[in-house]
Amino acid sequence: MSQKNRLQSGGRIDRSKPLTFTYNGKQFEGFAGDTLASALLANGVDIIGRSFKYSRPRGIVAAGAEEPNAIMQLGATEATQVPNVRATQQELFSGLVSGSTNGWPNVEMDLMGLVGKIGGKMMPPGFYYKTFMYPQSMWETYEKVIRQAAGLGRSPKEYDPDIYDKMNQHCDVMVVGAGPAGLMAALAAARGGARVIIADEQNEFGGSLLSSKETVDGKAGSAWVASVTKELEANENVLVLPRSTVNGYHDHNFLTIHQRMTEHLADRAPNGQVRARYHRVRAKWVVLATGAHERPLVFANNDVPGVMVANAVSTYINRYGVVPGNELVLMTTNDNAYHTALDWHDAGRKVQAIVDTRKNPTGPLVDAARERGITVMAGSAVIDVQGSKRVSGVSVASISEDGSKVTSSAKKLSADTVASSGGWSPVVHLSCHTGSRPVWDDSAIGFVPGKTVQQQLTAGAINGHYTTADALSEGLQAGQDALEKLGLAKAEVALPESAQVSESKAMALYHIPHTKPTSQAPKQFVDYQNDVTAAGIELACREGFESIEHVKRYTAMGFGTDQGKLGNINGMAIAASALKQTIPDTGTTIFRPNYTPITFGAIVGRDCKELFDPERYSAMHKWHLEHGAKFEDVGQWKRPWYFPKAGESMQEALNRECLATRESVGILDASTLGKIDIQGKDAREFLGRVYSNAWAKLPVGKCRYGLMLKEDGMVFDDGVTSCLGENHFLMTTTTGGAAGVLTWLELYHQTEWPELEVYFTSVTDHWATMTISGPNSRKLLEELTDADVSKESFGFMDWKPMTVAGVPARVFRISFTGELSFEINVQANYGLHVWEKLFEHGAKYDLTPYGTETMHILRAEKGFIIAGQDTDGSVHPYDLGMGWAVSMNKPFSFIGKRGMKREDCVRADRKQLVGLKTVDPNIVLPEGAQGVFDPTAPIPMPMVGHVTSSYWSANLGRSIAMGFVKGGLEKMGEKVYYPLVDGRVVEAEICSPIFLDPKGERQNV
Amino acid sequence: MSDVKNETATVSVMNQLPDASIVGQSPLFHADLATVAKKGPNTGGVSFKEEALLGHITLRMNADNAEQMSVVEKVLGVALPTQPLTSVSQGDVVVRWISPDEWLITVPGLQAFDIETAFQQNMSGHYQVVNVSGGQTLVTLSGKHAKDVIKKSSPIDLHPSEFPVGKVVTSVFAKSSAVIRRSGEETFELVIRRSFSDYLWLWIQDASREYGLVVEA
Amino acid sequence: MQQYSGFGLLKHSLSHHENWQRVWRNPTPKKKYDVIIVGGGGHGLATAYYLAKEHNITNVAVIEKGYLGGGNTARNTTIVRSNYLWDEAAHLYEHAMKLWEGLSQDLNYNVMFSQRGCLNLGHTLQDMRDIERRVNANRLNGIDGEVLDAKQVNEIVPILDCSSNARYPVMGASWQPRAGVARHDAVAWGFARGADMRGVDLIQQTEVVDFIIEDGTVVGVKTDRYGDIKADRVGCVTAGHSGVMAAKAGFELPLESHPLQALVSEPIKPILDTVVMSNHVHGYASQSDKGDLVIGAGIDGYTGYGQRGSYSTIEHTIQAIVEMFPIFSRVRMNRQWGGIVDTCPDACPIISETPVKNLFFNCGWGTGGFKATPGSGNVFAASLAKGEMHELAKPFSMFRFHNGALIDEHGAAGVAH
Amino acid sequence: MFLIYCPHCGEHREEEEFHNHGQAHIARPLDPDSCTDEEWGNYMFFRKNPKGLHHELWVHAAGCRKFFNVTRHTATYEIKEVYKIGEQPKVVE
Repeated sequence: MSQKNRLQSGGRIDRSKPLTFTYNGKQFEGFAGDTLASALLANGVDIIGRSFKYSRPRGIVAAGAEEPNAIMQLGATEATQVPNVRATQQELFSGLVSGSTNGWPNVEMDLMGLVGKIGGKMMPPGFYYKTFMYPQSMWETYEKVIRQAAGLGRSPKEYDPDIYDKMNQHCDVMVVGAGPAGLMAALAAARGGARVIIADEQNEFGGSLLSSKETVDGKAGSAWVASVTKELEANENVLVLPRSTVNGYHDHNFLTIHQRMTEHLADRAPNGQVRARYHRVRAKWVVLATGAHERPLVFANNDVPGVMVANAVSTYINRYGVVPGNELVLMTTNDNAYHTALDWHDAGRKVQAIVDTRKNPTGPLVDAARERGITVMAGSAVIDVQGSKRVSGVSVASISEDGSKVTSSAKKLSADTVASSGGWSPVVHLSCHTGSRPVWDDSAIGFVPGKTVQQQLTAGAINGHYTTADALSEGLQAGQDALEKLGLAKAEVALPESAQVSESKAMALYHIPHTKPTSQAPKQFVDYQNDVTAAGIELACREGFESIEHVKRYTAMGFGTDQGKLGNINGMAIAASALKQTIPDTGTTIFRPNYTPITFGAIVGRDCKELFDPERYSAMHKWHLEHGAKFEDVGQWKRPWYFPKAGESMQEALNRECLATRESVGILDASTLGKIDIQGKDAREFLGRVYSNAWAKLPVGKCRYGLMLKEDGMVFDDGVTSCLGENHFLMTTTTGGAAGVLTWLELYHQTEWPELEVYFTSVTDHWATMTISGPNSRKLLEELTDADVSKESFGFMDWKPMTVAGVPARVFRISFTGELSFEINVQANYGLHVWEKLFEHGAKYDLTPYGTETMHILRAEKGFIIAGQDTDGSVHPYDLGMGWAVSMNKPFSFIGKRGMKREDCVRADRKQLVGLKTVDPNIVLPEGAQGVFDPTAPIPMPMVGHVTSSYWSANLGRSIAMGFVKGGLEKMGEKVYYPLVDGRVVEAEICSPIFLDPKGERQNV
Repeated sequence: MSDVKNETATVSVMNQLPDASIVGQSPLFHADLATVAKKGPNTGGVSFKEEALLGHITLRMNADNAEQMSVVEKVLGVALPTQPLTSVSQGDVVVRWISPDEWLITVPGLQAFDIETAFQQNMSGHYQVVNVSGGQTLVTLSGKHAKDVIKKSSPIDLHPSEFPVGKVVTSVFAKSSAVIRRSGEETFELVIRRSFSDYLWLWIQDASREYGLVVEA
Repeated sequence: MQQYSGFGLLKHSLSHHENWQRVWRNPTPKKKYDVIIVGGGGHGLATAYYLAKEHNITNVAVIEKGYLGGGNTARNTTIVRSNYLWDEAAHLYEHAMKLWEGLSQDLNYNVMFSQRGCLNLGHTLQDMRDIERRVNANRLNGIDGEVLDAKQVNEIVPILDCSSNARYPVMGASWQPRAGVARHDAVAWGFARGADMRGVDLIQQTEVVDFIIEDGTVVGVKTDRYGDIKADRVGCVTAGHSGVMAAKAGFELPLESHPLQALVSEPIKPILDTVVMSNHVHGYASQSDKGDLVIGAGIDGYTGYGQRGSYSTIEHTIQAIVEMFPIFSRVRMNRQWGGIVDTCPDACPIISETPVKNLFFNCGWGTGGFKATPGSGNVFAASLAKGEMHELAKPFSMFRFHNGALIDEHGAAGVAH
Repeated sequence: MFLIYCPHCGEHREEEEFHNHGQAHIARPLDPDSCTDEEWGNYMFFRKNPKGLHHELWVHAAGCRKFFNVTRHTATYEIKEVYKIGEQPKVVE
């Protein structure tokens, strides 16, 4: 198909580089430099989608980020699908595959359109709140249909093959927007020696200068842009970012920029390249030079394809060499839009009329139109549009001076394109992101940035000053101001000259009247994407939705993917008029990030897949991998869970590991336990304050178990701390609690007790820790050390320095299994060496590696708790039956002491940790099962506590469990019942949690 | 054999190194960087090298204590940097400011115990010296794009005006942390924790891909 | 009284929708009310509605400094579930759930309550223990719940990455079939309409600047627009601003107000039919009827009234979503926003008498307020009507932070959103 | 996202390096055992939670690991001052 709307020359496209692309299954051709939108318009494609609610045909209305209709599905393969791409922002590339996102069976022949036509009358705003209620059970059926009709594009169903990237940036001046204002600001700041970042969402810098015929410094605007850009690029302190949308402006001058790296090349990034890069910018000063969006007017049937925003028409002509029609009617409230008619005329196509809503338009642009023989119809408006799939004509009528009423009968004009301009809306979005409220400016007829606490400057059209001359001078001023605030000298920069065309006053008009009242007139669209009409807004106001936020929420205005860039001000104006108040009284419009939507992938960067969260490994991890370990996630650590042999089930492996440990010797990699080196003359005193038990008299060479509590008395961590020297301790914490405990110690030291002389240093990663446990553990250790490790010289809860397998070690005789155990600590660089030596020598004892699960079983046989499994932040030591670990007589009121004595904490019927023996020894209670005393009680059944730990004990040949039972410590031998999900009720007897070796003889050998 | 302080010692210090016949395994040993280096490439925008098995010592003390400060200078041969975020170096010894009362000292691996011992023998009062050599490793990133890899990983400002040679910061690095020191215009040293080192190695490879990563052994 | 129905829509369409009545009046306040509710969010409006409907107390004003339902009601992620761990919380939220199931009909306003089920994923052994514990407790409390394994989870949500390749593989989930989502704005508007119809005065754009307290008893409020308004009882339901209001009444609360952020994707075709939450990777998502993926995560760590949080929280949330749903990598984030959540140390609310007589507070809902809306209003209304706390509200006294009877939903209850 | 001046490192750093620890200047009662339940509960749980100037405790968690105080406006999020533990704020309402 030929590009029937393409001009023979002009524009910034490269006619020597034709590109083939697909839209809705058909092939088309465009040129390098096109957007998907400009290429579609060049090919005369009118309908690019169907509207959300009424399924009306829609065409392209704008040329940039504000486009509400041209929302496309992109992607040649399943994995590279991207939903909801704005055609006006997607650069064309060869092989691009696109499709419209709504319309069934297709956008040209849409059956839902019929539904829209027939049912549309019954679908005012909020109609779904008023219906679909009966019968109650039917809502979810209605909902399925509603959901199916909504939703624009679709998610890919395969995984994204591309990678994304993030970069942290810092600068003195962040310039947002590289139009004339932004370029001047960046130029001044850069010449003044500041570190500058300048970003623009378009593929080329220049902003408005790229789509107009204006000159700067006597040369074409684009030539001036090129020279400034070149200077900026050459400056090593300037980061120049085209194709980069500043999409969020956050606290303390933090901004996010989404840089499209390869999205203009293909739908999959070329090999090795990233698809998009996210810049996280911290700027000392920010210059917002974000320009303005032209505001369309609201009139009847203003959504028929062929109705466009005036400036967009100029952009297509001047930038892309595309005239999107043959016969134009321009409706305007201001002089500026006359450019569009001139551009259209100069491109050799017919301007039927300029319909100016003002009584007496005058000035050079008006003269220029008349000189070309263009009819100017003053004091008039396009009150209706004819055509269904494309504009075929318009109705023009006179309107009253205030624009509120039609004052003549309508006259029909033939046209295939209607361009409208209601003035400009400054792009205040980023300023709003920071919590700053925009303020209404009557002379600008728009909202401009309001008071801010950020280090923020603004320049150009964002301030409501729309001419190029204003942009250049305000940009220069902003650049110089930034330098001054940074304490830098003013830069040598001359203000470029630009031809200032004088414009007469614009008319503040938003909603074009119709001969019928709004509620009866054909639909007048305010927000295209959500099918919000002027009548809808008036209805919302009538129903009592008087706050602008209510209006927006009730009608869904501004909730589309364009976030109301075109429609919000018009909607507010219509609401203001309905409520008979001013626009500023009606409220402001608050935009939130993102400025334009950003793919999740880009925000995620490389924090996904295997890099989503660190996997922490011990020094012996490689060995575990090589020996078939199954791993358990504990915090960020990968810990061996169990070591199955070929063909073994998990339970079989656990049985084997448990028996081997109790009968011979097993080994556990315990390196992940938190370890803190504590030194200072007040170390003991400090320990006494943060642990519930006493530390004053622990001799050098001894170890002690301690419980750590929060101020409320509840247990939050536990571990063994050893006295290495009179003023030197090594504290161990749970694996998951390591970082939290260190912070806890520092918190109390730094804020409460700075007078205590004590220092803490984490040595978790420094020591590799391996525990050999079982009756043969001593024999094994003896083979690898010269030290005397006999019972007599190395008793339970002692530690000793010695050499193990040639490596200096600290060995601790502590036990979490209840067996004779040695915990060997060596510098982690030698961990694997010692581990392997233990296996060399341990083979004859069938040294068995075991993981966390066997550790859990073995400790449960002994009734030892695991903080985090048998505790949940709501139990104190007495609840755990661990009053022995509390020393109430310490002189200092240790952390948790007072909390434990609160009224509710001393109740006799608190849930207490006990052992549980199922009456049927073969039943292993599920961990988490809830106990009751009366299993016949009706629902809701009074629960008395849950099972925290439960295992099959191969050593005991039966199941064992621990759990909480209300008042359980006083109920030994009584029964508790566990009604399970599968309907079974398991009966268990309350017992001591120590199932094996209650006297502790095995560990004391 | 390791040795322990006498009975009256208030802290326990031991030589943690075996004799030279036993080779230590640095946190990145499993990555087999020597083989990776041999396979190339030899040119690229970023070079990576692990300075394996250095001695790493944490020193905590009060910088206002002049007597202790002079002991430090005697032991290390260089005065402790008291300006925040600075480092000093003397031969193989580098001392990094970590916090107002904390420094990280790196020395050749075999010297750690001597330095620990020297501190214990010469310094009095309240301080802490901890050998942390097994818990961390030092890697260098160098080359034209070294700073870009760090910019992808850490929120620190690396512009020479903000981050001159010799500056040291402890900061977020990917989802872990690192002590970052600029040791040359285009060279950065990262001290990273052992348990995170495999993750960070994967991260650095991924973040360097577009520049070309050269592994040095 | 104007009833809503499909027939009504048809009838009104014939008159171009010109004759719809106002949904609520815009009254000038009286000098004195039986009860003043401070705060016109979902909970406050529900309180007024039930006061009128169930206790026949209609001389009631709701005073709202902004617009109705404009605070957290308008900013939450619309999830409704009742699978709380502890009896006290479970009973309260299940009370709310029962009211949700019939709310559209009760209000004659479609709040679009969609019982599409909620999965709370487990990724670690401890997660699975906690899930088992909670589901067992739920069932014995009469709340629906099941423990699913990874395969069953994948059958319900095929797009969820349930493979072992995930950094934190899905091991299973708890599943509450009756849980779901509702249309948040409609809930506020429906309660407002119902309250207004029964005579409650809804006073918008009016700020309560102080309480009038005489001899330790509240007797009314001072407003910025209408001066003093008297009342026999005052219920304060101001969510994130409860700490500020308590300070006016002269006491502190065990609360901190934090930013809680949420975000939506662009609308896409239906792809996610249930609510999926993960405490461990820290994100949750559902899909709205409009097609947006509605996404949230944890709160920001600092006190903040700015309705803005830190960007890193958003980044972590989206990482979690893509970790769970890798196919969403190319779906795009449209908009983010923040609310102000008043969080209690035990992640349970305060529905309580206060040190000031006749002044009652309903606050501290943290990240879990929306789902409780009808239940919260219902028990608070009963408490205000009788001047003593409803049975279900009693455990939620602010004084539990003195005697230690906390209801710690942090421990094992999964994410509290 | 905040940019916070660490009084120990002497420069501004990103919020990601810090953790907030709530209201500052909450001294632990010197004699907890003589506190009533009410006094102890107040110490543990009851907070000012102001909308406006707030003195709060932060720690430079990923940096120097020192705790310090920040005076911040909780609505605008402006940081008015930072000061070390043991010091008193200069910016007060």
